[in-house]
Formats: sequence, structure tokens, C-alpha cells
Amino acid sequence: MIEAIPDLVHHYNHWVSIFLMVCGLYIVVARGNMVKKLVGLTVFQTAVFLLYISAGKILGGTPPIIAEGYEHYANPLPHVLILTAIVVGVATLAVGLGLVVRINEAFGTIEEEEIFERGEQE
Amino acid sequence: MLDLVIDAISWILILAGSFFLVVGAIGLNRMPDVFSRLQATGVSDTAGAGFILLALVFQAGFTLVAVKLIFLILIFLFTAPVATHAVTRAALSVGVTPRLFDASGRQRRKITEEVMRAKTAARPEPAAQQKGKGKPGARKKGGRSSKR
Amino acid sequence: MMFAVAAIAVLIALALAVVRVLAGPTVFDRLVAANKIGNAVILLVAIFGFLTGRPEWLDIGILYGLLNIIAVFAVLKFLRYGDLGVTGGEEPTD
Amino acid sequence: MVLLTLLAVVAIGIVRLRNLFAVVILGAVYSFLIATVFLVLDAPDVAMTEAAVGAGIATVMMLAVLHLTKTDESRPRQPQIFPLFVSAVTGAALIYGTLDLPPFGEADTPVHTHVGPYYLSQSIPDTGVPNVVASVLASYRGWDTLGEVVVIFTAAIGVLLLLRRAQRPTRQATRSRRDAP
Repeated sequence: MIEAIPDLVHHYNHWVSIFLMVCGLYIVVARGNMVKKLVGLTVFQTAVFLLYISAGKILGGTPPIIAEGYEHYANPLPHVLILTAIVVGVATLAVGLGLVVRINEAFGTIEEEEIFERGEQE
Repeated sequence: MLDLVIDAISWILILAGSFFLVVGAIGLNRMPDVFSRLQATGVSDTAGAGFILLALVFQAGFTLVAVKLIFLILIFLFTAPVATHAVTRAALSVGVTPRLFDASGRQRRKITEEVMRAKTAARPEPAAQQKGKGKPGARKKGGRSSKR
Repeated sequence: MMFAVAAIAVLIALALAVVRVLAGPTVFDRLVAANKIGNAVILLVAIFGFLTGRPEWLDIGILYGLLNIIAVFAVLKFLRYGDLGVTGGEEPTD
Repeated sequence: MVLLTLLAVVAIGIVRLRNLFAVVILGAVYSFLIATVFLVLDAPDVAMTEAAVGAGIATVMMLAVLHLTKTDESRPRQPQIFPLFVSAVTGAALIYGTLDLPPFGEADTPVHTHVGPYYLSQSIPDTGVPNVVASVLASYRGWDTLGEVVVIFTAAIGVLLLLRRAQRPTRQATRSRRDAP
């Protein structure tokens, strides 16, 4: 128990991000509602963002905006990647929500199981 | 000397602001229904945020940061009451009734008044004090809802 | 020290509001608590800037304030004019 | 750390709740919290973008979709053992993987020793922009950002096409239904 404490301190960010990732995965796999699945995808995405950003942090550093009197800056590359990923993620979310609306028009429901039943009947 | 005075003022403001924030959060958890929760958190939240930001203004001095903080205070002062008011109206229009009414919309206060009267018959003075202590804000909101 | 006290108070308020968000029986409870979480986050941003000695990110706080009220109003507008608003009788005319 | 714990709690709430309104509100809260975590982890630009996108645009889009569809999630019919098992195994494997990661926040990890210092030292002489994230995004990786704009444009076209297609058949369907009797 005692020897797990440094692990906890050193990897807390990683573990929380993995926990969020598993939550998102569970929502996507287990829940049948399409909107809920998209929320799960968003949670999954943010977990990945958190993993990247916590890799870029230096303890005792400051944000990567150059100013006088600071020496350690956080790594700017993960930030750039994640900025791009966030914007691409919202584009994906928009397309997914459009698909949900279209599915609702076609089948009258957004639950996965009911859609499957509808497909088997026809 | 001036630094000491500024620090003291900031300490007082920050302690007051923290007190209001925590009390508002506790009220958010302890109050029975939406409207009293709104009253608990909306008022004290604005006060607490205003105090803490004011303390930060004192710490920042005459810089750009202070201007931004003043903008933040203004945003708080304008948006928090508007948001509270909007939540209240929406809750009333959707049909959430305050706790003073039972499910059919009849005033529950009559029942409590009967209880009070029974208590008053037994022990006059403290019950009368308790009756005067009823929440006026909640009663006003309830009156509006019954008119609707 | 002063900022640490304020940050701890804001964190306590944040945790209590999260409890209410998770427990709130109606949507409005969650909405009120979400609004309070937004306020607490703004305060935390402001205090954190002072705590680390670079208080230059207050623009983010202002942005959060505006987004907070936008989110609240989006949900409220949907609640009043969407499918749930019909059950509440007549709408106010303003 | 406290913020991260609150984040995990909110994620559990998102998993458990069935009212989609509450899920959307919790999504906005989650977005605010994770934006604050980004700010604490020294990424103010990412925090700003995440708050604007997650709490602003995503919430409004989700609400619009909920307006067009229904707002309650139905209960799953069979017990959900298998997804839980898959998630637990994945999580365990990933946590086993993190034990080999370098500790959080050290300066001499491979992430910080290759390309990052180059950008940090060359940004001012090359572009004159003090914000290194902005200079990398707009100057060093301008083509990348152009591709991002293309992605957004494609997504907008896709959504427009989907909604346009969605409107026309229903109108035809109502017309044919009206013509049928």
C-alpha cells in the first residue's frame, strides 16, 4: 500500500485520463442511444487530450508564451496538436449529430435496438 | 505601510468572499426545492465572487490585469441575476411548484398555519415568533405562481 | 497564502456544486448548480493566475463568463420553447 | 488533483444518467472542468478552445438535436456484462502500460528533449510572436491548419447535405400519403 503512493502521485493524471477513456468506451459500447454514444465519444476524445496535455507539462514551468524572467516553459507541441484535434473533433461531432437527425427522420427512433428490429422486419 | 493596508483589505475581502461562496454551496445542497436553492446560491455567489475579485483587484494594482478583473466583476454583476431570474421563470413556466404548495397547487401554508395555531394555543409566545420568521421571498414567488 | 485560502474555498464550493449537479432531481437544479460551477471555475482561473504569478489569462475567465450564460440560456430557451415547455400552460408574452 | 477527481465523478454521472438533458448539462460542466484542468496544466490556448467548443458549440448542437429527437434514453434490455468486461480489460491493460511512462512533470523526458526546445528558442527570431503555440500553429505548421480548415468545411458541407436530404423525402412522403386515398 505504501509503495503505491509514488505511483499514485506520478501517474494520477494518466490514470484519470484512462478512467475517462474507459468511461467513454463503456458508453459507446453499452448504450444504445445515439446521442449518448456521441457524448461518450466526446468523453473519449477529451481523455486523449488530457493524456497529451499532461505529457507536455513541466513542474515549475509556465505556459509557452515567451516573457522576461521565465526559463521553463511547457512543451508547445502537444498544445498545437490538441488544438487541431479539438477543432476536428467538433467537426466530427457536427457530422455525427447530423447523421442522428437523419436516422431519426428515417426510422423514427434513435435507439440502436429498435433500429435493428426495424431492419429485421423489413 | 501601504502594502500592509492593502494586504489587510485583501485578506478581509477574500475571507468574506470565501465565506459567502462556501455558505452558498452548502445552501445549494441543503435547501429543499429549486427556488430556495436558487435564492441560496444566486445571491451569495454574486457576493462571494465580487468580494474575491475585488481583493484580486487590490492585489493587482493599477495594471491591465485590474481592468480585466473589473470587467469580470461587471460580467458577474450583470449575468448572475439575469441567469437566476431566467431559471426561475423557466421553472415556473414548465410547472415546477415551490415547496409551499402541494402537488395539486393548493397552498400548503394553510396546513402549517393550522399547526401553528394549535401550537399557539399550547405555547403562545415562541410559536408566534416562529410564525413571523417565515421566508418572505419564498412566499412572494409562491403567490406569483398561484396567480398563474 | 491568501490566494491559497481563496482557492481552497472555491474548490470546496465547486465540489459541493458537483454533488448537486449529480443529485439534482429536476433539470433546473442541475442548471443552477452548473451555473455555480461555471462561476467557481471563473474564480478559480482568476485566483490560479495570481497563485502562479502570471495573472495574464483573465481573458479566459471573461470568455468562461460569457460562455456560462450562453449555455444557461441555450438550455433554458430549449426548455421553454422545446417540447417540454408545452406542458407548463401558456407562455409569457414578452 | 481535486479537479481531476471531480472530473472522474462527473464522468460517472454521465455514464449513469438516462435523461439526455441532464447528460447535456453534465457535458457542459465536464467541459468547463477539463478546460480548467488544461489551464492548470499550462495550456491556456487549449483551455480557451476547449471551453468555447465544448461548453458553447457542442452544448448548443446537442440541444438542437434533442429538440429534433426525443429526450429520454430507453433502458437496455439485456444486462450489460460484456461491455463492462471489455472496458475493464482495456482499462487494466492501459494502466499496466502507464507504469512504464515517465513520471508526470519531469523536464528530461523524451517529449521535452527533441523538437519542443527548438520551437521555444526559435519562435521569437523566426516569427516574432511571443505565443509559441500561435506561432507553431499559424507559421511552422500553416499547411496543417489549412487542412484543418478543409476538414471543417467538409463537415459543414456534409451536415448541410444530410439535413437537405432529410427534408426532401419527408415532404414527398407526406405528399404521397395525401395523394394515396
